[in-house]
Amino acid sequence: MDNQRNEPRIGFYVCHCGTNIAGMVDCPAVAQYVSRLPNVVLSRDYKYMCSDPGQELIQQDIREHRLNRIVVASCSPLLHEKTFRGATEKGGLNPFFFHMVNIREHDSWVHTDKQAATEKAKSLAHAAIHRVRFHKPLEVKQVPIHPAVLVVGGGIAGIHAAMTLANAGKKVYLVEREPSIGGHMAKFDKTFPTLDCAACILTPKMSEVGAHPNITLWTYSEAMKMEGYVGNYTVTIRHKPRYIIEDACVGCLECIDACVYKQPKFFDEFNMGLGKRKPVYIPFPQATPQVVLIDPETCLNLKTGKCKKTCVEACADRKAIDFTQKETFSEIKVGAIIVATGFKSFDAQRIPQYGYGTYPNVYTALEIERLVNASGPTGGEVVLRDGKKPKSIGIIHCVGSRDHKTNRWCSRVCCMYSMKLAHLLKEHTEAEVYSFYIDMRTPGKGYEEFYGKLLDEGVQFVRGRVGEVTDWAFTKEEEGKLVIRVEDTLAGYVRRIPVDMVVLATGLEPQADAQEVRRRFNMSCGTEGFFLERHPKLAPVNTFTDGILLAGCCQGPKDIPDTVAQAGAAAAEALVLIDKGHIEQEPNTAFIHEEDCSGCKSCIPLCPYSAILFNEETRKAIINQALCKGCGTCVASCPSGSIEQNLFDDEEIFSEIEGVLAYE
Amino acid sequence: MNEKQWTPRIVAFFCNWCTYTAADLAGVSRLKYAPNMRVIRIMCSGRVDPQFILEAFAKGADGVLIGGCHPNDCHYAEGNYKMLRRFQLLQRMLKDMGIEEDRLRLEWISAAEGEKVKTVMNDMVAKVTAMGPLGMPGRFADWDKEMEHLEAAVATAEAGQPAHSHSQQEVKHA
Amino acid sequence: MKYSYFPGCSLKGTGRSYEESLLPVFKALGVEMEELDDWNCCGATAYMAVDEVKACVMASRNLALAERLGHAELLAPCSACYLVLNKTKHYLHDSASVRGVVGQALQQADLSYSGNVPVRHPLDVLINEVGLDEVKKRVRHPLKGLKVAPYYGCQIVRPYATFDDQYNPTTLDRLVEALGGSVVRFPLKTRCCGGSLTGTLPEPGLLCSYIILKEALARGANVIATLCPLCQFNLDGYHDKITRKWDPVRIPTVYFSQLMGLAFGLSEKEMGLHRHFIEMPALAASAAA
Amino acid sequence: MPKPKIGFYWCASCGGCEEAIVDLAEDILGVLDALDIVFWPCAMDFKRSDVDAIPDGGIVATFLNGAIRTSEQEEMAHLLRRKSQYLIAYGSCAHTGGIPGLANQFSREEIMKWVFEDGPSNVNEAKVRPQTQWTENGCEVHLPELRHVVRSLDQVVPVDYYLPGCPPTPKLTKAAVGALLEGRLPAKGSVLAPDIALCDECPRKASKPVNTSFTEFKRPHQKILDPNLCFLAQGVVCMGPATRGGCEALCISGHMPCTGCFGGTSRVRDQGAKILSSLCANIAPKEEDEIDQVLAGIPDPVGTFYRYGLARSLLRRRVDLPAPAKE
Repeated sequence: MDNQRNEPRIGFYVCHCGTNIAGMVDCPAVAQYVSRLPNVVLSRDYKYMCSDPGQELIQQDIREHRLNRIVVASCSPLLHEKTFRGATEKGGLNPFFFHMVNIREHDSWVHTDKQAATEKAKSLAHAAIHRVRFHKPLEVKQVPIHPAVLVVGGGIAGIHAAMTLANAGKKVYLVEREPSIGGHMAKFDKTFPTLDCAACILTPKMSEVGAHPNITLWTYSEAMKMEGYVGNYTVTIRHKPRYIIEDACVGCLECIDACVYKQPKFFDEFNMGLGKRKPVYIPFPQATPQVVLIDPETCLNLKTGKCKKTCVEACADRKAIDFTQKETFSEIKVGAIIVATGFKSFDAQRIPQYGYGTYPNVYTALEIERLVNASGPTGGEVVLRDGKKPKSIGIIHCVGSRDHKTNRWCSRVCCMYSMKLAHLLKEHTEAEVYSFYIDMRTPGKGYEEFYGKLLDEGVQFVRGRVGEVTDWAFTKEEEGKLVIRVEDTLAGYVRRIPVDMVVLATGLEPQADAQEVRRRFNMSCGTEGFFLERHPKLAPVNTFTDGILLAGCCQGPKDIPDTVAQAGAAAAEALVLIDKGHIEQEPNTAFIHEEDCSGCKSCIPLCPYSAILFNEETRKAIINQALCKGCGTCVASCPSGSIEQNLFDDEEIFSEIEGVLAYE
Repeated sequence: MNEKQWTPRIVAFFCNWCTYTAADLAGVSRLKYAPNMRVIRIMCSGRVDPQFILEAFAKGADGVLIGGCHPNDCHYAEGNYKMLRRFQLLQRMLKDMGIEEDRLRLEWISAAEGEKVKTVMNDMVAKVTAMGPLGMPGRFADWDKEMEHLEAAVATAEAGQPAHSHSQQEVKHA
Repeated sequence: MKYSYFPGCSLKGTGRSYEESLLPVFKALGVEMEELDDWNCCGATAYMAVDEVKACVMASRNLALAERLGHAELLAPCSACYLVLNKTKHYLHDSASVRGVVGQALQQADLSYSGNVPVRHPLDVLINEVGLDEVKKRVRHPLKGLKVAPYYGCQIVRPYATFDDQYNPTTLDRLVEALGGSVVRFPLKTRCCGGSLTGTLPEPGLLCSYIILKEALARGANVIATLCPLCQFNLDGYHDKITRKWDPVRIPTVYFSQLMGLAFGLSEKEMGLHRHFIEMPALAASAAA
Repeated sequence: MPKPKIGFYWCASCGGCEEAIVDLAEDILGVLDALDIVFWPCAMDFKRSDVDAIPDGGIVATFLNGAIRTSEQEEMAHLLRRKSQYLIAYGSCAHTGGIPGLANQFSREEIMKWVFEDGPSNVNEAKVRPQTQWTENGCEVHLPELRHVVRSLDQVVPVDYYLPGCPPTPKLTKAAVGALLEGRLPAKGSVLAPDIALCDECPRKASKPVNTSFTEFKRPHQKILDPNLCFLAQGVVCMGPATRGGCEALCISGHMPCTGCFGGTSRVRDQGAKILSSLCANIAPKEEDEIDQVLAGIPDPVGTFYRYGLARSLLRRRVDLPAPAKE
């Protein structure tokens, strides 16, 4: 180890990354340039530094050339810093005697002029050579992990993730903001392409969740606040009052029968308003937990205090109804959090020319799911709002998808669910069904075959984006109908197709409060507003915050099989964290030299983690290393320069500045 | 630089979580932008010490760009606000020191905004190119030229004198 | 507020009543309009179809005149002029070669155009600069009981939707409501009026007009409000032919500016309403009511 | 045995540093017992020729105060450097440029024009300007040239030690002389004052709250100030946190905030940038407009944060001023 304290002996490696870097940066020239810089003992270019032989080379050079500092110019440190620190360590050095230069993502991939790109690589390397001289040996801190996981969102993604973790013996908190878990899937009638009954495959899982000893299920609750860091998150959960004591309610539903409102008359959220409910209700028959709730907006007693409270009478000695309930809060400690908050269906009113909200017989796909469902508002009978059976139905694809005016992305599931609905509608009504599509996208197991089946069933597929849905009739046949105007791009002319019912295959959007949730859990959103995964291919369920994982449509539109697969992957990632038992913390913390500190306290309020304290005895500030996350704000703000930060110290950054500017 | 056509040198300080990642994304997306920017990675825009900015100018930067997370999105809660406040006074102070406001720029770029990295880089390079070089090291040298004549005279005078050294002689104590 | 004003051929010919109504109404609202001196054809849709670059040159001359006149923005009330002038601006911005040709041509006439004069529609100015509150303040005779089918035509929202939604524009709807009229739901508000087809291929052209007139009546309107001289001409001028071919669909088509004038208390004559073929008895009656 | 020789000299300064030496009062007698003053134009009748006559290195230590502003001062700096074993930058001006360094915000022409033409107290209708060279009756007269740039002493010649302050306190001066005599000098280049910020010794230290959350900045004359409460806690800019201690908080004791004359600590490259960083980070608002409103309380950031240190700061001088050859 003595070697490390001596005069810096730097080994420099520039990676070709095949042609990824070498195609735009003259790697040998960079190596040659660096070889002339002070303290550089050895400078090489190599095809693939991250490969085993590449890492081997570093280790061998450390031994043979007594190197004590390593610089690798290759890809982003976010990708391979760990790899090369490992190689440095294996070579017998402290891993933090390594520094990485990003000449791929920040250079070769973004520039077109080879000379300029090479110059840039040289100056970035120069900066690293400068800075690495100041590096110090550091210790990685290990922090124990809370072995519990919070799953936010009780749709199929959250349910599957929670079950997987619970079955592995881990403590799981499943938090759902609606009164029941089940999410969108609970509203679906059948699932494509197998036409399994959605309830049949989902509800057993829901009950299992409700009964699992390792799962604490909190419905009608929301995760409000997250503090801490990977392995040690503290989350505040808000429990909305349902005016029912959950443990006392046995789900007999007698209170619903007994309600002073004899008929259901309020907007039924679960059935998209196609049905009605009472103020005391259960969202749907298979709801989990099997517990009713009371809606304070419509309950006479909660609104006016004047009600016979027949529900209380019906509940009798079970005493499950409690009109005095207030919202409550719980605080839990977890090691990891799986965010599975799902999606929002596109608001079809944003495309006025399709007439949703204007023409009563224009429906969204989700409404049709309820309409064809045997336990839906019409008992599975497909009728128009005036009670008539539709004789012709048009299904319009890509509503709020693949559209520069609304959402540019493909929602991935609409082609398939549109065909599923086409099949179900035909089955229920024997109507003529038209399906208007831009491209038919069926990339999944058994999907294309399903398309073939629908073609055989006689569904009329019209290729073209629908221009408008209107009620002005051009011919006698059109009168009283909705007319779909579309350019049939296969037939090559504009068609007017009169139908009784229009179904809009609305796309999938981020939840309305996705931005809030993103902030709450310290995540990023992509431009379209879905939560951003750390790497689209290699870390699809991780986020940029360690220990925060993604599952399901909150990360982007996907179908049920993909959602379940991703939820399983997120659970596995959480298991990796928890079973390891501890996490390693980057030692980039800040610390104060006591003899330098004047005790001016300027730094103390700046720390977001309250890691800086004023020691009344010494009258100086001190930083609690366990709490410091290494942002460096206090370092930049210390007026007397008395705070240092590991890995990002003033001298290191000053030398980097000088280095990047020291080019010809 | 020599006979080469002048192109601006811009030092950028990008926070690890948002803007640096966005620049990585720009790379992964193979967006193309001007090669004048040299990015220094820090953990948070709150780490950007105004000294770094002044040092960059003094060492030859024609522009300095700071990239942080959007307001309310800081990985460390509010580091970006700390930077914003420093930036606002610093820009005014730099103006008083004769440095155009556009030479110092603060941008909020989230991890998803690879495209914005490109736009900001190109825009800043264009603006700084239009402003021309700041060239502080050259200016320092130009300013100090007024001392050359005298320094030369002193050197000549000293050449005729017995050699001495400023710092090596011991104090002779009484 | 002072604008340069490009009337274009229609407002001096078939669409005289548009100018006759627009000028006093804008004056009443304190919007000054100074007509370009020696303006020429906007380059119009037909010319565009034959030779885009030459059409651009013609439009550019008007833009250059506006720039020379010096007011910040140019008003173009005719939808065709509005479209062509804006299209030219886009072409000049996007294409160096068009810029080159236009620049040379303008130079020959000792003119130049830097691209800095926004071209705006009076409806845009009414809604976004004057504001409906100001309009409301000047209403003396609210258009009570008047059922208006707001008809925008195609050119104002296509291909550039500059100040309103492309598929469901609402500025005219809001203006009519501010004047005290009621708006009927009119899904054909941006459908083709028949355009210049009426002159060349009368049958499909007239059919387009017929559909709009028929639907306006079917939806209970007693007047169609428009903002395009060609639309007004097509919907007002061919009732005899339409009646002969299909059935009578008598409903007047007037400019939004005329409705404003009436609401402001100006006379039908002042608003040039006597120039239209279909009179507005319903309007007079309902406005008085 | 001859006593060690010392010298004092002044360049661009106000004379306060000379006063500071006189302020040693009776202690100066002790100095005189131990040392032989060979050059002190302010107090004793020495001429330059006397210095020329001293062999190189013949003076043990010269305490030079004032910034370097003219060709004459530059020349004297070189001369005294050559004659002295230790050259000590005495006071803020020699150390970091001091108040004269603020002139680096203006061009030489602007200064000349103001001083000789536009200044309200001028009577100079002919707009006469001093010339560096003049011939009268066949005699050539020379005046030193005003440089374009104000410099700290070490920007002109190597400096061994710095005594900070405007002016340095008698206590620090005595300590320095003592150290010199006893050979207890620290590493070359050191500043002979504590390397810890002023708050450490500030009598109002305990009154500073943890959270200052500035919502406004006031200058001392704009507000009635609590004589026992930390200035920053009252929204008054105090350079104390960014300024080396050792002055025993004289200004604070006189109920004025620190203006930074001792310069930054050894760990800081730019004192002004550092105090700016610290003050701004602690501003309360988050919206740009509101931040600007708070910052409006600091109308002259250069004059406030670099009152004594502009010449030695990272930027040194207003960058768009003409270079000497080009004016």
